[in-house]
Amino acid sequence: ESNSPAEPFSIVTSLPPLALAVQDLVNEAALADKVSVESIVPRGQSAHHHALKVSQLRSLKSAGIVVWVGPEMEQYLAKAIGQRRPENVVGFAALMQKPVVDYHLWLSAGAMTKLVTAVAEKLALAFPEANVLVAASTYNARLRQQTQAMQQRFAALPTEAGVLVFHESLHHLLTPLGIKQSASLVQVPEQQISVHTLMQAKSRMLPGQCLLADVEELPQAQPYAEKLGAPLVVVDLLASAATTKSYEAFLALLANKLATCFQSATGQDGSGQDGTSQDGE
Amino acid sequence: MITLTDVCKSYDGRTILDRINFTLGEREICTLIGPNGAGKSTLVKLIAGLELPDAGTIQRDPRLRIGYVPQKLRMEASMPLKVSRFLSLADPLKVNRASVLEQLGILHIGNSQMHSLSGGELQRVLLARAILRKPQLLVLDEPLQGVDVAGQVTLYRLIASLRTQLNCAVLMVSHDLHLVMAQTDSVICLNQHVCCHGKPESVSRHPEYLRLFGRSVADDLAVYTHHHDHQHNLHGDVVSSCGHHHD
Amino acid sequence: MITLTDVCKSYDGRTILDRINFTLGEREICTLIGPNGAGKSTLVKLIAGLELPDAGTIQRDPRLRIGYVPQKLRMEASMPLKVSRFLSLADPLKVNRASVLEQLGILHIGNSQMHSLSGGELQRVLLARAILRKPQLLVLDEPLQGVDVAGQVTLYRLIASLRTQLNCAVLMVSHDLHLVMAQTDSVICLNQHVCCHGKPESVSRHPEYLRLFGRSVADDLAVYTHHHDHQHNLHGDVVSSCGHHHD
Amino acid sequence: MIDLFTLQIIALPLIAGMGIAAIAGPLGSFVVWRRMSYFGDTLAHSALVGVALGVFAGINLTLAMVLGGVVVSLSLWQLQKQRSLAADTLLGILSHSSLALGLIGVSLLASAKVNLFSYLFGDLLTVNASDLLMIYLGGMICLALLVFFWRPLLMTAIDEDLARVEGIAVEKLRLLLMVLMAVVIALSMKLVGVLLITALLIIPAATARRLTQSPEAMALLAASIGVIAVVGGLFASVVLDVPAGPGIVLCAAALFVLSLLKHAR
Amino acid sequence: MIDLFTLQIIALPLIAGMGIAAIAGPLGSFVVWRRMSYFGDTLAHSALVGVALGVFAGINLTLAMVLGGVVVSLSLWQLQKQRSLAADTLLGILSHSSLALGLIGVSLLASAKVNLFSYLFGDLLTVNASDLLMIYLGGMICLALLVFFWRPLLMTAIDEDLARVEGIAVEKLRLLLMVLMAVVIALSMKLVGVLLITALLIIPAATARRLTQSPEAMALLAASIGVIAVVGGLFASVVLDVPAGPGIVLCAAALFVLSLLKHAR
Ligand SMILES: Nc1ncnc2c1ncn2[C@@H]1O[C@H](COP(=O)(O)OP(=O)(O)OP(=O)(O)O)[C@@H](O)[C@H]1O
Ligand SMILES: Nc1ncnc2c1ncn2[C@@H]1O[C@H](COP(=O)(O)OP(=O)(O)OP(=O)(O)O)[C@@H](O)[C@H]1O
Ligand SMILES: [Mg+2]
Ligand SMILES: [Mg+2]
Ligand SMILES: [Zn+2]
Repeated sequence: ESNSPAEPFSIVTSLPPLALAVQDLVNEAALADKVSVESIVPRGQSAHHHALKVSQLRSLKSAGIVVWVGPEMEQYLAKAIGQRRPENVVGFAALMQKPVVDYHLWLSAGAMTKLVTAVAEKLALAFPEANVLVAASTYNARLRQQTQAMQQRFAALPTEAGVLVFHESLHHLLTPLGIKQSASLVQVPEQQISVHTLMQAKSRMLPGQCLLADVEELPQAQPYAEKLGAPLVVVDLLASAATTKSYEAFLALLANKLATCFQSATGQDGSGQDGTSQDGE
Repeated sequence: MITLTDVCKSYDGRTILDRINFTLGEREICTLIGPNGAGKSTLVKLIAGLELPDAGTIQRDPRLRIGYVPQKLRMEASMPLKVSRFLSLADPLKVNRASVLEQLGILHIGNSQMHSLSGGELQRVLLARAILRKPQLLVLDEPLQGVDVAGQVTLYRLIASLRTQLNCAVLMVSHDLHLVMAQTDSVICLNQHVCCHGKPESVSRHPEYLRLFGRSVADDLAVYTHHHDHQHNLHGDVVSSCGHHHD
Repeated sequence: MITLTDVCKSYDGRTILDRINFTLGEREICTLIGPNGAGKSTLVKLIAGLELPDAGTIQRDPRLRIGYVPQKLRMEASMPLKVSRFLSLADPLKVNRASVLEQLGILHIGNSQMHSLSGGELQRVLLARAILRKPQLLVLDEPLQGVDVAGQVTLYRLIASLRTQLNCAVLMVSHDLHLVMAQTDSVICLNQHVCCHGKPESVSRHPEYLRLFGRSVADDLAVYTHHHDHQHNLHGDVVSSCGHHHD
Repeated sequence: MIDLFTLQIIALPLIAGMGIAAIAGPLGSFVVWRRMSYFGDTLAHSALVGVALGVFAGINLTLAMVLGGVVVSLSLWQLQKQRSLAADTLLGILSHSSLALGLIGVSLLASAKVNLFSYLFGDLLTVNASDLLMIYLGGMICLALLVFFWRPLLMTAIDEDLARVEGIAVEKLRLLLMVLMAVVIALSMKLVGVLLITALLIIPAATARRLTQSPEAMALLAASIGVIAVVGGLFASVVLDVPAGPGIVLCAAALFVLSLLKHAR
Repeated sequence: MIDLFTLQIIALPLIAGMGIAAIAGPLGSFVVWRRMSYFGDTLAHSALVGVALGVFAGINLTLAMVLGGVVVSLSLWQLQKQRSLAADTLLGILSHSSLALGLIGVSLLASAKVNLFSYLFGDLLTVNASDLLMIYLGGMICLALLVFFWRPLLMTAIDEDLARVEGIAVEKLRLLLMVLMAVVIALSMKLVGVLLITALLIIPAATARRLTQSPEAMALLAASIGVIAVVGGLFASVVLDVPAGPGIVLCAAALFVLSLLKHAR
């Protein structure tokens, strides 16, 4: 890892949402002109079939800090990262105290604070003059605040029915908000659905309950939504939209999408409320 | 019926056929003879339309119905196919098929699978198929190779009789000079170019013919009588002994 | 050298070979004749070890070096292979190859690709290959099919001379009775079972032989003289005319 | 175990699967005879290239996929005119090259929010009534063409040279067959998935080969075996909780293994 | 554009790729001659089944993958003894059945959250020194065996019957060839990906077929073409910033297209 002082310090993350959070931290610490942040998987591309390019390997090798989720999620990075000194690698899954079941950790603001702290500690070593740690705690406080606001918002919504998810990946988003997941259709991306599973989902779902799916899974999920008669709500789990500029905005967007699920549900229940409330972004 | 004018064909720069000219008349039986590698099969493929000549023209009615027996055919085993079904692709009428099968002595293998036939049986089936199409021209490339002796005699007679039965012309490649010579109208002796062409009796006395096929053959066959004024030489560069060069 | 005892073979429940018994001695030239579908190729495959008999035993030295020419061989085009390379797989010595090629009259096609050979050329190459292996036993299934007349005469003589050259036995299938009869020690007339077996002269006078091959063949060939006391019948159910039943 | 509700969920897939199996039987026989087992695979990969190009050029994706398939089929058609390489080698070259092109397309299309692969996979369970119409309509047309051209197609499959001398337009028929296969595969791919359609082409036909004596019997038996596999696989998917597509494929494979026993007697 | 640092990055992949291409050339020639283009594909799918079983039974995954490959190779070996079905059909059946089994494995193991497919994909760019050792050591052994048994293997590929009469142990050699192919594919698959290894087997050999006159020349030229494709593809992947594996495959495909021009003269 040649890190000549002439070259700008770079942080490379595996996925766009991680890059957003790290960028937030860098901005907060006022290091934006000294530190660049990029993601290996570009926005809008599938994380499932990724093959490394030379340019990506290059930036991975020359990065000051590498942030990834872990080999369970990103097998294709395991070898390249294994060749680095472990001090400047941050593994998201490794930061968790409890054993990880759902590796889509970036959907949890709480987990993300841990990652931000870990990155900040490494960044502080490289830039002792900047107040990185303070910036991290300010940023984390903001994240906690946002989580609380979200929790309050969803507490007011009729979320008892829960949701149906296509791919078992929303645990970290739904649990803190107290939303139940009544069933999931697939647990790993390549899995295919049996009639049995489909019947179980159908029998467990309530009328009007919506099906959550990632943008990437839209073509597969759409026909199932039709089959089950569930409204399909598409969430952007990997921050593929270029308009999402920060991790906070990413979370807000997810929350808004999720909220439409329950608003339309109440609308269909005919409980009198107009569905045309804030549908904002 | 078919006219070839200055037809040339070469593979990979090697000339196989050199300025071939001949005409096949209606109801004519013509036999192509010549040593191995002379280009007989190539010529037959050109006439059947399977290959295109490099130069020269082949005049032929495009609607001419041809019955063709290739020199090599290997049936793949991936398709189950009975002899009777194979023949029914040429003629759906069962009675016709039965009579031709009878004539060819293969009535008993109608239910055999094509890919399990013996060499001679396959050859007979291919001939049956060519006949069943009621062709205007039969193109036969060594039709009786692997056919047993009794069959050879009978089948060459059958082929000769097809002219009147089907009203068709026959172009045949054969090495069985002793059997063919009696049944054919004209013989073309081919060796890259047309060595000699004419009635069987005249060809069999032609010095080119004798040079190509040699004294010993004539002796062994004991079919024709003629004079030998030179040594026979084994196939090899017979071409130059034809007295002219090819390029 | 090879002894067959009560060898039987059937395909799909149909008997092809029925209790075959015979012995091939050292340096013996034995010719298998018989109508199409008689089971000659099947018998040859059994002897060459390509198929296993359903019943009976085939005694043979497992180290016996066999030179084999199959009845059908189609070279696939997916492998580029020159004749000379193909033959060098049998004998790496160039001088040996050249002399055999010379003997077989195919010296000029050493650089041709195997899959582009003409029928007769391929047959000669296969024979060359079988000879080059310096076999103790040559197993030839219609080795000269498609070979031109001059070649037939010379090559049958060559095969006969191999016995002294290579000190080997020869088992050959052939329909060219007129050429073969002169060069063979014994003839086996096969038609599902061994019809008759013996010296060529005795076989050619055997009533079974005459029944199988018929008067017209004998007439046409004009090679042997014998008495005809019955009508010839075209191949078909010749078996029953043999006077005994098979099951 | 199987109640009305289940029936409702599996009725459409069952009908769709049976339709596809029925047309895949005869077509699959040609696939086996002509050694084109991997045509489906190749077509799927060519669709990938089509999608990549479609996204790039901003044209309709279905159109682009069809275009990709057409280009690959025509290339194969041209390449098959030479005889030094076997069909499977040519298919292998085309299939791997188009997969590579597709993957490069994916990596270059960073801004477009597409998972190209998702366009390739359908699932039998999600077919709806309009899909059913498409399958049966398309299938009928293909089947009608197949029956109409059966004799010349068969002759061409037996021996191209013989067919050509008999005045059969061999090249055109080869193209027709390829188009029919491409249409059926393309139709089915998006509805039931690549795996299922290619397997339904090959496995029932191979099973039928070992049990029949004539090409027509093979085609018909292949269709029946395919239908049986669809029914069996779907029921397995209800009872054993296995995915429908793979269930059907395994059911067909089991029938194939059974057919092996027949010859081993 | 290509500086020292980049060179450093692609040095190991370059050496590894060249090693794999060199052994894939001769082996790939046999693949083309014996019409086994899809052996790689089949092996990849069988590895999937192996992984599923391995996870299920709790045995070492690499071992389980090898086991899967062995089972499929042996099945093919047995199935090839009958002659009514061509090699590509048999490979198609085995490949699709094992893919189906693998997919069912995925769904049964879904709760364990293992992504079986990730076990199939390697990346040329991430090979390290110990991988290199394995490739070259394994490659050397395979190459040595291939050279040692070259004559009988060649005879067997030309005509099995002729070879058998000449006392060559055809069945054993067929097995040997299959094992060699399986070992090379399995070794390479985990390191450089299925796509790359199967393409390196087929495409250079097919290209060489059109340019050579003898089997040995074909094998050697195929190896050279493979090496050229690796070098070209890797440099293209640096310059054009595309993934390395697909880049190499496309480079090989381009060479194949060039070879077509030669015969079209
Ligand atoms: N596709 C081809 N490519 C190259 N050479 C070829 C090709 N086809 C035939 N030849 C060569 O052309 C010559 C003539 O072949 P052809 O098959 O016409 O001979 P033939 O007269 O039929 O011989 P035979 O009596 O042995 O059947 C042969 O020397 C053969 O090697
Ligand atoms: N694999 C097989 N399956 C079924 N029947 C077969 C098989 N091989 C040969 N036969 C049948 O066995 C009989 C004998 O075949 P074989 O090839 O031994 O005949 P042959 O004596 O060599 O005839 P020919 O002179 O025509 O070469 C034929 O009727 C043939 O149809
Ligand atoms: Mg010929
Ligand atoms: Mg025979
Ligand atoms: Zn008798």
